[in-house]
Amino acid sequence: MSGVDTRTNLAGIELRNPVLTASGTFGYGTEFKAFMDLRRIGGFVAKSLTLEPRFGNPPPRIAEVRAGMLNAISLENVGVEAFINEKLPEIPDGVPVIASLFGTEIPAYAEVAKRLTGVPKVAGLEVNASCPHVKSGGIEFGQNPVVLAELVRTVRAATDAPLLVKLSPNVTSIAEMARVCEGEGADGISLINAVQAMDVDVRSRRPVLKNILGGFSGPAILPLALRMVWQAAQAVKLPLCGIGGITDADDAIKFLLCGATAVQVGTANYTNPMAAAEIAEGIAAYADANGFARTADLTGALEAP
Amino acid sequence: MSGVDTRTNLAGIELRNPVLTASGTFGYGTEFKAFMDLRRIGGFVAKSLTLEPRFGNPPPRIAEVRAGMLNAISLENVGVEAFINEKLPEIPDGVPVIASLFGTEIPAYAEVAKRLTGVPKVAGLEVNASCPHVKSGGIEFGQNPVVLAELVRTVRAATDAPLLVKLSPNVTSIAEMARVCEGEGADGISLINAVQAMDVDVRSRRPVLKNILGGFSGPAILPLALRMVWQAAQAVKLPLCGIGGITDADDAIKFLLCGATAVQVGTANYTNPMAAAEIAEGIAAYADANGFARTADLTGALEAP
Amino acid sequence: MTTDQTAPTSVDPGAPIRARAQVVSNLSEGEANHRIELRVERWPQWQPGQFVMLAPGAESAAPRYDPLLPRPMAIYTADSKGNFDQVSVLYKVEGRGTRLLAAAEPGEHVRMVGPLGTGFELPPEGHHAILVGGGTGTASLYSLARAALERGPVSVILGARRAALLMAESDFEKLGAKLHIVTEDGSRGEQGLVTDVLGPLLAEGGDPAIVYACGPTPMMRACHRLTREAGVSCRVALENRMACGFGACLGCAVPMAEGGFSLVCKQGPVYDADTLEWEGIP
Amino acid sequence: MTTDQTAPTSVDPGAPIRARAQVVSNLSEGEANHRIELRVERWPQWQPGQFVMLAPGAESAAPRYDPLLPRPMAIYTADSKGNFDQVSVLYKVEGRGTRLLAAAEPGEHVRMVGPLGTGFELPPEGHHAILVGGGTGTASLYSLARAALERGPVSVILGARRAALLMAESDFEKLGAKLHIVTEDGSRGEQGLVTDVLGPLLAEGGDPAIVYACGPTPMMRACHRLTREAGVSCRVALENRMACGFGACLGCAVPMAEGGFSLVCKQGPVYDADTLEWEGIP
Ligand SMILES: Cc1cc2nc3c(=O)[nH]c(=O)nc-3n(C[C@H](O)[C@H](O)[C@H](O)COP(=O)(O)OP(=O)(O)OC[C@H]3O[C@@H](n4cnc5c(N)ncnc54)[C@H](O)[C@@H]3O)c2cc1C
Ligand SMILES: Cc1cc2nc3c(=O)[nH]c(=O)nc-3n(C[C@H](O)[C@H](O)[C@H](O)COP(=O)(O)OP(=O)(O)OC[C@H]3O[C@@H](n4cnc5c(N)ncnc54)[C@H](O)[C@@H]3O)c2cc1C
Ligand SMILES: Cc1cc2nc3c(=O)[nH]c(=O)nc-3n(C[C@H](O)[C@H](O)[C@H](O)COP(=O)(O)O)c2cc1C
Ligand SMILES: Cc1cc2nc3c(=O)[nH]c(=O)nc-3n(C[C@H](O)[C@H](O)[C@H](O)COP(=O)(O)O)c2cc1C
Ligand code: FES
Ligand code: FES
Repeated sequence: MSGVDTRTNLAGIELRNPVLTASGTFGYGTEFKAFMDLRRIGGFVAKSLTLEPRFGNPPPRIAEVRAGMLNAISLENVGVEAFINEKLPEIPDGVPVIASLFGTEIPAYAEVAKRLTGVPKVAGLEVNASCPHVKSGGIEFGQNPVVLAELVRTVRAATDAPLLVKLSPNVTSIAEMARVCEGEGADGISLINAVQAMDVDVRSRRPVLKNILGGFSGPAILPLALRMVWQAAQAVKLPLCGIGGITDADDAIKFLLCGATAVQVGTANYTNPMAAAEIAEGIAAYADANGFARTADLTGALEAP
Repeated sequence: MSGVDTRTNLAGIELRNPVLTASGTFGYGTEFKAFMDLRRIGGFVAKSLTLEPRFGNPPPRIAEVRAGMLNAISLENVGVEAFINEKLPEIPDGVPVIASLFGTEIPAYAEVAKRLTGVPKVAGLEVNASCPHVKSGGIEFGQNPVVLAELVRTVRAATDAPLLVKLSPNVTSIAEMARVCEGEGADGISLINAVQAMDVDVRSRRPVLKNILGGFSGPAILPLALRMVWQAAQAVKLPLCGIGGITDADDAIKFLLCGATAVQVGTANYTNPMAAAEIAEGIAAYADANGFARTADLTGALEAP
Repeated sequence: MTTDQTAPTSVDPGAPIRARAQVVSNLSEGEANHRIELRVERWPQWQPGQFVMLAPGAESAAPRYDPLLPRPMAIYTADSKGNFDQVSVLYKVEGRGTRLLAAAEPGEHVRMVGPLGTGFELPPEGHHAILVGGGTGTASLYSLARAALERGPVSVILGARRAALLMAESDFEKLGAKLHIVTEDGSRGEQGLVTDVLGPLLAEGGDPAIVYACGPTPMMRACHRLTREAGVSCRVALENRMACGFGACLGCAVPMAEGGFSLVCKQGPVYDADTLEWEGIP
Repeated sequence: MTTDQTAPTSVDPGAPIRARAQVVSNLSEGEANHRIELRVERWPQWQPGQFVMLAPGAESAAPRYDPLLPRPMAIYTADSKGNFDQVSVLYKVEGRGTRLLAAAEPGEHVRMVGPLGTGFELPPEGHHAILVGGGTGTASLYSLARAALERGPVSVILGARRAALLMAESDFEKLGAKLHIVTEDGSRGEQGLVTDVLGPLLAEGGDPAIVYACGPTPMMRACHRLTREAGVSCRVALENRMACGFGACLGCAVPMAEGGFSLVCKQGPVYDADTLEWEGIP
């Protein structure tokens, strides 16, 4: 295994290996330091930030479903200043941090992007386009190509940091949304965010989440996520970061084969806080066993008709 | 349990109980006669029919994924004439048969609808809108509101039979599609069809399906399906038939509580050929234990803010 | 409740049943030789080559949705024990489903549906039956061998990559058929492929032969080629992926030489090898 | 491979660990009293009231994705056995996860993370500690009772709907605390609710009291109301749904009286009852 080169470049961000952790599932990174050396993973995407600290939804905020979970955490975060001043200093050097950002209005996204640009340790930005857009009546930014275009254009103008756009899966055509990102100057695309879903407790006859609707994540969503990554890979040349249900190295390899340059591990961090590190090591072992000198050579190596 | 009235009326179709089986998962009904009296279920939706018999996709056509399966059977069916002449006579009286129909062009749908109208035992029709529309470059009929409107309008004009439209889940707004169906005179809406998805075998580095993409069904998709049924129930007054991942009575009850008048059991027929009958009995037991005189009173009984 | 719970509307004598089968024993002789014995009430008539759909693991206290689909498994033996039947399956621990099945303990219940499919026709009188089994395909041939031996001479060729993957060797030995063992790495029997034995056997002459093959697709295709060259007829039992096992999902279709598809779970799993479109068999 | 596999970058003495804990025993005395003993290496320092996240069932040969999330469980006992520690959890078979956990056999491994959360502060000198446990909440109080008894008088009130749902009764008895048992149907102890005992006890006077309650939300809320009327302080341990258990998902948040939310898995599960916004606790 010693021979395999696991380095990769995602949208201008140099990674030690292609395994990141997904926004909202890895806290601000500090929560995982007890379990592993963060340098075992390629880097992490922090919980999505707004300009000011925000509270989230009232409980219950999470529920288990078959082979997955629902969450309705919503906007909860410490705010961009506390992130920079209190959280980032806790992160050891050499761990690329991707800051995720969102807002309910486009200018707010741009503000956060500006504030994070040039901050040491922040290797790149990820725009969370799954946030409900107040002006479009609560439709997610990532569900409307015109709104998405304006969002990406505005944030692109506000920063020269490597810029990933994270897409919502709740759309008719993921290819169209990917092309919008490419057209507006994003450096890469992360996909997918959680799938809008719902569950009900038949004993109480109430929704399991106080918010009724929530985001569906975990092993159950992998085939949907993989399809979207594959479709995006057919549609654009931008590097892709594959997300959705990744639980073991084989799962991650599927996304690479379908065209992803890197992957993000989400819900699996809860069931095993060392999951991402183990997945990174598993990918290297697979590459070695299958004659790939670099894990980067797995990207797009699907043998499809 | 003897006191509970399980009858329901779905879009003008009288059902003994609210549990149907889903198109493509119950063959033409005959395959299940060895396992149960078909009168234990509310009725069944037959495999989608075209005018002429059609072959499906080359194998592999199916694959297992976590808590679900993928299929790419495509258009395979015996054709409408063989259905009427060879399959229907095998179905015992008193079992409402809903004929599902599709095509790659709108006029073909109307032809099949006409041919099936007035045929004894055919209690209603279900338009499968998840079929790729040749003219829109392979986009499903149910993914474009304009195309869907034309489809429903044309089939509505061709038949006076109770008409259900079965929606594709691969859309940004299920509410919009539901409103289109209501506006064009459908009698009810069935949702959801299988979710477009994909999986890869990392050993062969090939897609698990020859067709690359397939339809994702089974327990894993329930939270997505339930969300869509709930959203459709908020958007339209039409009766809804809830479909997606229903495996036991509790699952079915969730759909009823979210506003469905009836449900369809799909993939669970494979893991237990008596699943639908057991679910029907379980719903009645639940109604009885929770003080509902009629299972129909469960429809929309969700206690949501 | 207004539903009536009467019996099935029509029951053919050989119609499949759905059963909660109780595990009598579930013994392992290594990864490729797990044998589960199941107690089944009202087991119907069946033929060698038919199969059952077995749930991936015992019904445990907690319902399991993953793995989801039942697994097709050949009926290895099925014997009447008075007021019930004992059905056995010989299986290899291949993936998640069979691994969970291997954990089923005596007394637990496993859901099953069967007997399913169309089995083997026995060899015509006066024919020499040559059975070629590779990997898990071997299990599909055992009950055929038992029945065929009552009618005439039977040769059996069993192959595997290595010794530990050979299935049912000792059971075939006990039957008294002429047994040839081949492994790719030579760790047991001859080193080579089953076709290395089949070729010469077909060339030997003597009684007219009929070949029955079950195993990986490339193996069956190679057997078919040899039989065609020798002018001998060849039956194969396919091991395709299945979801339902009884014709409801159309998932198991394979292409036919004359065009169109055939359902392995209904028209198959046994086919005259000439009728299949081999290029399209996964 | 270019990744280096060094140890965690910083390890506090009380930092949680992730372990494949080996099952030493897993005994049941009925649905509400399953006790699993786990062998753990390098178990950190811990406090009564802290908890672990236990995988829903043993690691079996086949990975399981459903049920998915680990379950939060109070640390019942944790004792050093020389070069390893033995950690025990007392649990009720509630749903799918605990049912699978109950099937874990000695020798198998269960994934766990812990110790997690902020535990109880021991009662101040000279105080009478009153512990009120309802349902599974009882398990969170046992190690507190053990420690508190070394400092002063302890009364324990255990309640449940019916006798079979009472947890840990005999263990509390053995500790020698003053024990009150209440069931809603009167099938064991007094008939009624724990508050029927707590009210009079608070009215008794004597040493200043401090109440520790863990159980269903309505029970804890009622205890809180009684303590406020009596001018006694009250600590509660919440049993909320959790996904991670260590502050990463923000799923376990509860509203605070002063506004905002608090993470039960980090700032909790133990709270001064006055600080919580009870209307919003699920
Ligand atoms: C008619 C028939 C008879 C069979 N008889 C036997 C037998 O007697 N003994 C035996 O050991 N095996 C037999 N097999 C093969 C057996 O079904 C597979 O090895 C088994 O399904 C693998 O399941 P798994 O969970 O261990 O593997 P996994 O790889 O985890 O299975 C994943 C999915 O793939 C499907 N699958 C994978 N491989 C196969 C395959 N080769 N055939 C069918 N489905 C597959 C499974 O059904 C499941 O849906 C038979 C197959 C068929 C079609
Ligand atoms: C800090 C803490 C300590 C606990 N200590 C104990 C203990 O010592 N002994 C004990 O028996 N129980 C304890 N519980 C409750 C225990 O976690 C739940 O009973 C258990 O998760 C139910 O899991 P299940 O799979 O059996 O039920 P299911 O209903 O199948 O669980 C489904 C989902 O709901 C969640 N869930 C359901 N009920 C609860 C609940 N009350 N609390 C948290 N999550 C829940 C599960 O985590 C899972 O995600 C504790 C809970 C917390 C938060
Ligand atoms: C509890 C929770 C909170 C999340 N919060 C965020 C967030 O703040 N920003 C974001 O872009 N994605 C968020 N996500 C989505 C994940 O980053 C990821 O896209 C999704 O969970 C799918 O990946 P998975 O199946 O591996 O979890 C959250 C997911 C979960 C489960
Ligand atoms: C193998 C298979 C074939 C299907 N064929 C059809 C079909 O012909 N027409 C149709 O409308 N839906 C078809 N479906 C979709 C189902 O009717 C149902 O909408 C979907 O499977 C979701 O329900 P489930 O999760 O209960 O299976 C098919 C599903 C499967 C699994
Ligand atoms: S396996 Fe379902 S039709 Fe053959
Ligand atoms: S359980 Fe995840 S933050 Fe508390």
